[in-house]
Amino acid sequence: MFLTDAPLDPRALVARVMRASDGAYVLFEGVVRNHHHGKAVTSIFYDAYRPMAEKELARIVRDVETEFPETAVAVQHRLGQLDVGESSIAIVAASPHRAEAFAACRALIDRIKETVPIWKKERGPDGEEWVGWQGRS
Amino acid sequence: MFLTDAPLDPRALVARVMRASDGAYVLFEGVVRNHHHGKAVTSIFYDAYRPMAEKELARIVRDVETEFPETAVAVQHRLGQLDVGESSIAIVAASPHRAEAFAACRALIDRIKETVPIWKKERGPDGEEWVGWQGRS
Amino acid sequence: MKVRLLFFAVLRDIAGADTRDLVLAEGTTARDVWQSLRDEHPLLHDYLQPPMTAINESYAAPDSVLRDGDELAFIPPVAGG
Amino acid sequence: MKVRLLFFAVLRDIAGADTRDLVLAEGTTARDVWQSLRDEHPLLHDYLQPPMTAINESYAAPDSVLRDGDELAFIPPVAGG
Repeated sequence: MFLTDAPLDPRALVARVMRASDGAYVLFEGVVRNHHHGKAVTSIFYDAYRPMAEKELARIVRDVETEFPETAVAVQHRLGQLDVGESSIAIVAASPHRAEAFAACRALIDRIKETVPIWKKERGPDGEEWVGWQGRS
Repeated sequence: MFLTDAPLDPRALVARVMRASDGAYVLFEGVVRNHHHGKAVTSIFYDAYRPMAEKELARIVRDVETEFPETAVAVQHRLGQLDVGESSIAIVAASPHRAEAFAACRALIDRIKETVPIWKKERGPDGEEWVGWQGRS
Repeated sequence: MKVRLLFFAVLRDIAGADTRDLVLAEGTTARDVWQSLRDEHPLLHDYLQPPMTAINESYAAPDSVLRDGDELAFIPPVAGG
Repeated sequence: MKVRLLFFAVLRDIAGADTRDLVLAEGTTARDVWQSLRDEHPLLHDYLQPPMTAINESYAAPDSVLRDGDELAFIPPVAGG
């Protein structure tokens, strides 16, 4: 299960992947910030096509672990309503060597943003908006 | 103070740097692993030229924050005797954008490994050895 | 044949529903379903091309022919992370 | 003039001390101090060049001339992180 409605627990994620042979881990957290494209943001609502998002996340994790065979990774994505400062995603990559830990962690977040069916609606003083829909035609 | 004799507290480090405008942070931890160059390792003793190491760390933090002006960073390095699985260094980079958070975190650990006067003596079943001294002449 | 259409994010807001059960002629493609949605909802009028398309929880070409029992979803631009 | 020499890591083990107070002639360089250490300790014999050199907690050229009150340290290959 990669998706959760509860606050993320990055320490548990780290503990899940670390092995005694690992010399480093890299933890990435995406956090709701108070602005986007110059507009104030007070909260974000995350929606997902849950079963498909789970499958896509599993596929991306498998791909990245195949490309970085010494590296173990884990991901959690939170859904629902998140306030500024709350984390929407946590990704851990643990490896004997730091270069691979950085590269695998970066590859995961970049790919997740490309294909996993998760959406966000930003809410602020000016109203609310599904990110990415405006201006597309 | 960048150096400590106590176990690291990465969550406190994250809390210290995160601002409401940050959309991401990257946390790197270096961890004592159970092997190095094919030899078993059971613990590592970290030694430092403390006042100079503090100055070098401050200089590197300043340099990286100048190169990544939107990014805030923090570093803690532990000294003394560490067992396998214990963290020797924690680095956090928080930024509005993930690319800068990854790049700043990576730049910090790479530079710290180059110039900060900290040394490690690896201990294992085959004895102990100052890392980097052998083979240099 | 019967196909279940799922709505997410902006499309759920526009359609005003989570799902819709469609009864379609054999040979209908995902693109055909998108065209009827466009005709129905003025907010979709400018979107000549369907967004990314998923059939049975996997991405699929918009010209895929649908089969009885399929679950079809149009995937608006994703924004996870 | 007086200079304090600090030993760290492998050099502390070899020297068997944390520090040593030196009384040096004017004009003595960090490199000169390294040469006397080499002469003294067979384990350093192969190290013709001094390691990185720090004077008063900053990296300095090994040919820097020392001054009264300086704190000198030779920095073996660092291995922080």
